[in-house]
Amino acid sequence: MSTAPWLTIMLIVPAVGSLLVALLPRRSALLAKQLALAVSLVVLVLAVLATAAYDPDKAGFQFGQKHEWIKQFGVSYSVGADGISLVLMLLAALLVPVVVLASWDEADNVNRSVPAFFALLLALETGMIGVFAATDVFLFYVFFEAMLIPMYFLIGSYGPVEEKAQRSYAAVKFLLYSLFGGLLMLAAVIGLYVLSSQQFDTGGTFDFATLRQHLVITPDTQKLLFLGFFIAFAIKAPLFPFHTWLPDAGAQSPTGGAVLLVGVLDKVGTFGLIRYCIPLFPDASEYFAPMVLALAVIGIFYGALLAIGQRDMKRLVAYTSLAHFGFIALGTFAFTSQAGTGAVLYMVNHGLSTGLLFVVVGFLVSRQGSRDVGAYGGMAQVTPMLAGVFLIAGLSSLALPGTNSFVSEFLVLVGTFTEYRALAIVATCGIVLAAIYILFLYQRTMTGPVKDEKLRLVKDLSVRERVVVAPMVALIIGLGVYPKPLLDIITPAVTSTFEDIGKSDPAPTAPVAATQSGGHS
Amino acid sequence: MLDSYVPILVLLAIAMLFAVGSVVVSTLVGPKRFNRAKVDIYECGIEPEPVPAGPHRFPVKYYITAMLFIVFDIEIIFLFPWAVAFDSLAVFGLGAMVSFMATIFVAYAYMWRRGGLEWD
Amino acid sequence: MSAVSTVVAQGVTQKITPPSIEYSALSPMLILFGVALAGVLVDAFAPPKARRLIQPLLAGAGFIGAFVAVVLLHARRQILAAGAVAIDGPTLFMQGTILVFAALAVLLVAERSLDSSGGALVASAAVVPGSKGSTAQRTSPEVQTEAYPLMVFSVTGMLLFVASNNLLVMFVALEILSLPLYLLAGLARRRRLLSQEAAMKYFLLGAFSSAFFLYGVAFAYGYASSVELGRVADAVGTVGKNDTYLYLSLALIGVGLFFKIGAAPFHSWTPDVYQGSPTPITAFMAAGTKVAAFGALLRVFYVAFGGMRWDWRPVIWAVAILTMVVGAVLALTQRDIKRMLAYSAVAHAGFLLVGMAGSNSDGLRGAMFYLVTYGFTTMAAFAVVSLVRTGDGEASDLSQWQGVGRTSPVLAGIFAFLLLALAGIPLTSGFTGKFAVFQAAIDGDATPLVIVALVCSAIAAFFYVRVIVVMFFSEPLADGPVVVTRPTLTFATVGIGALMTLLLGVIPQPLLDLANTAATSGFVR
Amino acid sequence: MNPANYLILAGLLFTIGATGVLVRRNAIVVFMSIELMLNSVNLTLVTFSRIHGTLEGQIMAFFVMVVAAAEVVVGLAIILAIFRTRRSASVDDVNLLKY
Amino acid sequence: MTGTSTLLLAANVGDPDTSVLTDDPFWLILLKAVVVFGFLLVMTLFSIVFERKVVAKMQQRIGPNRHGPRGWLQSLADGVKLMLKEDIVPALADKPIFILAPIISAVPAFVAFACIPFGPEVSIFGERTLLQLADLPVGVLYLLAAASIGVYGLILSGWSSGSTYPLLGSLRSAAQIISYEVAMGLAFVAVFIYAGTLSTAGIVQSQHDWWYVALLPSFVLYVIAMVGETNRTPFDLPEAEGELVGGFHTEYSSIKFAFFFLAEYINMVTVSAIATTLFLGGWQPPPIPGLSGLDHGWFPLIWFVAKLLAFIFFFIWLRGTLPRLRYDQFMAFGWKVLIPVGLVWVCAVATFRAYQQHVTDRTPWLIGFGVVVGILLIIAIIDPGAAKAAREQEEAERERAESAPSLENIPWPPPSGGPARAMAGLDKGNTTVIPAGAGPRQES
Repeated sequence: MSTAPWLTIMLIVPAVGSLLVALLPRRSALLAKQLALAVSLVVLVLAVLATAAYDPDKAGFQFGQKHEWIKQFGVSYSVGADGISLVLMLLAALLVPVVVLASWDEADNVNRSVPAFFALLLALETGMIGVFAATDVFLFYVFFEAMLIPMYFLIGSYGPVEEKAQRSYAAVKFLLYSLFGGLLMLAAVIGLYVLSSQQFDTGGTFDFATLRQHLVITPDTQKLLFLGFFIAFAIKAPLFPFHTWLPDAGAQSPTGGAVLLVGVLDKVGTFGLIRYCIPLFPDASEYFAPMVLALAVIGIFYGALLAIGQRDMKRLVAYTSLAHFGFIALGTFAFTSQAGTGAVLYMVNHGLSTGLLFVVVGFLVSRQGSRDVGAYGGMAQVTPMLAGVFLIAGLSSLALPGTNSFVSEFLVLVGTFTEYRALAIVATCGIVLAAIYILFLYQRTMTGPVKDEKLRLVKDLSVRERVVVAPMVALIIGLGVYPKPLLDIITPAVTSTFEDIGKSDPAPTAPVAATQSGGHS
Repeated sequence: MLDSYVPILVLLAIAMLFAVGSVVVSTLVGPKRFNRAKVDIYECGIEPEPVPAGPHRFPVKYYITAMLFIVFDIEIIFLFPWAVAFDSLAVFGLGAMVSFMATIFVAYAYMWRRGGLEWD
Repeated sequence: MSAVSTVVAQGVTQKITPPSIEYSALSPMLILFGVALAGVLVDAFAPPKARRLIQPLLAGAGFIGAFVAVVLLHARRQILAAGAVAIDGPTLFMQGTILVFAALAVLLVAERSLDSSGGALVASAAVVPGSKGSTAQRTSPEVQTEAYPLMVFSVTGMLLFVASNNLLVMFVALEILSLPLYLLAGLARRRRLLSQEAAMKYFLLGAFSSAFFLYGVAFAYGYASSVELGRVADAVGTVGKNDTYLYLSLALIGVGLFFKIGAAPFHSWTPDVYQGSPTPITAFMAAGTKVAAFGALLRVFYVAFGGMRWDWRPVIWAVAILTMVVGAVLALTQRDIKRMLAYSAVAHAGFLLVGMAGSNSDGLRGAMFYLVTYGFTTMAAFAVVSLVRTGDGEASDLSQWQGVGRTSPVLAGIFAFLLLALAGIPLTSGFTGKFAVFQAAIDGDATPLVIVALVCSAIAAFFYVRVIVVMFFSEPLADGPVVVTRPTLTFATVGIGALMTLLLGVIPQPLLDLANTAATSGFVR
Repeated sequence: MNPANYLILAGLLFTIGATGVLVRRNAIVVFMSIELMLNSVNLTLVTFSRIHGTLEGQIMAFFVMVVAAAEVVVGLAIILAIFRTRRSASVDDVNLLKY
Repeated sequence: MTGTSTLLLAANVGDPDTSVLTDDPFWLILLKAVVVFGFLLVMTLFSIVFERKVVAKMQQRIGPNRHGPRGWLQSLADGVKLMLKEDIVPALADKPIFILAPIISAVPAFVAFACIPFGPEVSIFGERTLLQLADLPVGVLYLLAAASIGVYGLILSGWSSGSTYPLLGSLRSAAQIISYEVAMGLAFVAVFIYAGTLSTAGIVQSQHDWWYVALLPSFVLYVIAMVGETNRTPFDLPEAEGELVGGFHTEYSSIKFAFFFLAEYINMVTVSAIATTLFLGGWQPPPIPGLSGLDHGWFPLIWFVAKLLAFIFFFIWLRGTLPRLRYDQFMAFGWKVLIPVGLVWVCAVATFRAYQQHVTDRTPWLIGFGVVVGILLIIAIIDPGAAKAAREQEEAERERAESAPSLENIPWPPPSGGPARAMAGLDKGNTTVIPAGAGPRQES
């Protein structure tokens, strides 16, 4: 079972699906939707099967496949999964069917081609899986950039109809930021290649495993290359000074787009940090760690504060993500396996919680047509189910114990605490702010008297929408109570990553402790 | 080498002296009786007009002729040295020059057929 | 004086020995030359109707024939025709490239269903714009068949340009390739004034730059007492020569060649000429001339001035940076799509120079590969531009393109793809090409240059993306342009270009191998 | 007679030509300036030919003359076409193409 | 075609030894120059009277008979008279150029004669020298160059007059001279092939055994071209009185007018001298066995002058006999007959010469190629009827096209879609062909 080329299949299925959907005539909208849903479900099944086939105790990449692609540049089609990438692939595979369902009518609403919309979604899925699966730096870069294009069109073409200018502004901003970062990364990628071709007799290579194990880079070069990668990932994630595209893109995306954007796409940034930056450039990582940590903490507060001030719900959610990414970065650069594990888990959890938040906000907005917080009030009376889901998502977002985020946030903070006591304490204060923005949002929109008579006409969640939110709610609560399966997968990978660079935890039993503490809360 | 040009310069000097001298002498010895009609340009019995300025001053044919001349003059530039060195260039030179002339001839045929040589 | 008399004395005794010429190795050029002459004869003797049919076929057959000849020659590495011409890997590679682009350009020029009657070229260029005859010409079914022989002549010059091993031959080739282009630039059926203006600017600036080139050749002769590239190279570094001549020669030849590739600060003709020329010709120029000029540039700098690499590298750096920045930044301000593509061509020239700055065989390979990728993409892009039309000709203003993505999604999608390729997004040929040159540059210790190049790519991406925004994210205009859907030939070009853009992005290996084979053997000397 | 003097003369002519191209506005004058540049190159070539005692320079001058003539033909055709349209040969009047 | 080619063309086997010329003392150079100058002036004065007398005889009139013995000083008297006339410069003229033009047209006419060999080596006051002012290795090129400069005089005179007739006249003459110069150059090529040199003295020497008049087509070509070059009847179109009043010299008076005349007659003498040198063996006696002793000393001068006078008589004879051509006929003759014939003849001569010299090796194939190409070219050229028919057909087609494009005739909107659909531009997927910008849309 585990020898099956899971990853390749998982790449081919959505790619082919995307092509098929794209070729459908514009009339057959329903068929497109069904086909897209079917394809995304197949991918989900595949992802689950792959996860089942994954052996967490084996070191290195599994399901690996390697074929020569561009011999001249030492590029190969090389995929593989370790614990970190597997959970993220799983997240992507999970979110896509959710998004397909959630955006069932989205494209119709903006009077655009429906097949194209779903084709873009599936193309995006291909890119997302590819970027996590790639074990060739070049291939990673290719997916990293290729992923932008469908997202760009999703924002530009399927964003809010009436805000044409802002929409295309957001799309362009998104694309250019990412592209710019990507190009810097390209320089670093080429730099890696050139170094490898100078060091290896067999010529240059992009193979991640080879580079990681055999490439010797002087600290100064490391710093440069690290910056190349780091800026790309920091933009992608986004970390504090590079974040300005996110609120725009988040607000102007269609709901499905926003979910995938914040839920998965941005994870590529943090994933890249832990996958590429740290193992490839350990010295530079260490050198820059204080800076990154500082940025992370700033991000936590900055995101939270701005979120509090937002009146646009989607922007608000986007800003909360900024804060969350601060936590993830914090965990990643604390260099303890506990914090690292927490960060990776946080990536998944954030995908779920913020994804759900976006979905719910999207539902609300699609009903009322306004993203303004002030336009709502007392919705809990009108749409109790929606309000309930909203509350769960919000609580997960502020990492209330019992929800999934709590486990990861806790791990991150504990892990950080062992290394950087002060930072951990400061970051903890960020949680308070998180509580403020989420509860404010909930309070203003859901509780209190119904603000406008028109709001009374708003319908509660439909069956389709319930189907959308149900698995997410289940996962939020389920993972909050029992995160062990994921942690089992993540921890060995993170530990080995940090061990590779000579970072072992102060407390050797930390992974076990983390698992237990997660399990008990 | 340049000595062989000295006689030419001498002849040139003599000719120039003669020409310039004649013009000067003629202006000195000739009568000068002003009459407005004299300094007008020539017209056949009607009031002369200043030369009309504008793009249609010359028929375009003249330009075409000038361009054609340039083309053929260049051909001749190459023909002369070739002809002088003909014996040592032998058959290679013949082949090269025949192809060269054939090329020019193609252009020439085109020009003829397209009416480049017509004066209407 | 004494030197002269010895010459005379020698001349008296010396018998001229005819050089031996390997005609087979020159066959691509000879074939094209013959085809061009045949084309002229056809134009002279065939009736107009037959000309319309014969000329494109003849030109196309010529290009294909010459391409076959190039393929047959693939193993040749030699210097022939008394040192005038070098047949080697880079030569043949570039010749093949040029021929492919030329064949595609023939398709574009031969397209006759774009305008209501003829193709994109005016039937009679001499008619004064605005006059009655000129208005008539816009719709007359007459076509300009002289364009084909002119193109073939131009391509002949291009082939010779990349093959010339002698600066004088290079100069002659430069003129052979340029002169027909000057004329072709002025042949647009619509917007005659713009077209004529483009022709004049192209001509004046082109002649200006070739004068510089020539002056450089003269100094090379003064320095090395020969203009053969190999002998110039031999002379470089020997003592007792006047180095001033050498540096002057390098600078002046550089100016001439930089002009041809459209590198800043000698780029100013590019936007005007690209905009004013008939679009098929623009496509031809953008692809073909660039290859030819780069071929010559590489040959001169690698072979003749290879020994003074450390002297010209900084120059290449400076020019590359300036070119990229100028191209990218000025493109941002453009409202006209053809102009924008022109500035993008400038920027791409800068990227190519980045590859050259590595000054190694990787750079050669990268540049050659890049030229192929860029050529296909840009030709297809111009072809698409020629398809979107209003009643007044091409809708080249960006504002007219609003919502084209909605009304004709396939074409706009292809165009978007091409633009993304120009921007260098992965899975397009633009990316692999950029990768190839940047890799060479980093390998050749030009990392800062690559960083600048990347920043410029990012800036450049902005204006490509802007077009996509206009096409896809705006509502169609009520009186917007129409996308012509009948023209098979143009579609074929677009299709081939887009397909190659995709293929070279996904499986570049075969072409890279080819470029590698060509580049590793290097320039013969 | 120092041959270098001819080089200096040629350089001056070339500079005058180049300046003319850049400064003058009449297309024909610009064009003539370019021809001046080409001819100064001829002078340079012939001078070098004499300095080196080889014939190549003179042969090159032939080629240059031919090319210059071909340029004249093409250039005049283009300039004439514009001249007939606009009734002006000023480069400044030809300004539809910008930015 | 000027002096830059000196070195290249210097190296030739056929060049005569010119050392006797280059070591001439300056007094001898001056003497010879003055003699040449005087010779030309005298020839001019003589030719004018001679022409008038001969034409008069041909027309059965008396001709000039007042001044000097039997009227032979008539032209001198005319010259003096013109010198004393008022010198008028039109108000609209460009004065400096107007004055310069006649000088420019006359001086090169004198200078061209420097390269004409009058005779072989002689002794003048004990100094051995050639009867020739200068012998350049590129003599013929020098002749062509010097003769061509005269055109500037004509052009500038017409241009600077500020008047229509002179302008047209000067244009005509310029077009005429450059047109026939091509044929003239082609005619020389055959001579060079056989002589192997560009030096005039060398060419004369090479005609020791036989004159190049045997290259008959070239000779004929040259004779025709030289008449065209000198603007003489029947090719005197620049001065066509009926159309252009006086041609380029309409506005000229006094000595400046005389200079144009002077230039014309000196040119006549010069081209005749060239013809003599290149085709009639120059100072060589006719290749008749008995005359072979007369090719040294001062005798050859007689041969030379005799041949020259024969040409001058020929010019006058033409004037007395032939009417003037129409301009288009004249140009067509030059471009459509002389040039192709010249080219083909050059090919033929070259092929023949190559055949003569290299018949041993595998050259016949190439020679045959040359002949075939030549024949093909003749066929290609001699088909004026077809050309004309084709052009007329095209013309007709163009006219049809020009009459067509009114708004009504253009399928706009296209027949397939409705106007509204097409106008809206929403008619995607249709096969619209955009018509021209119908209506008064401004171009560009």
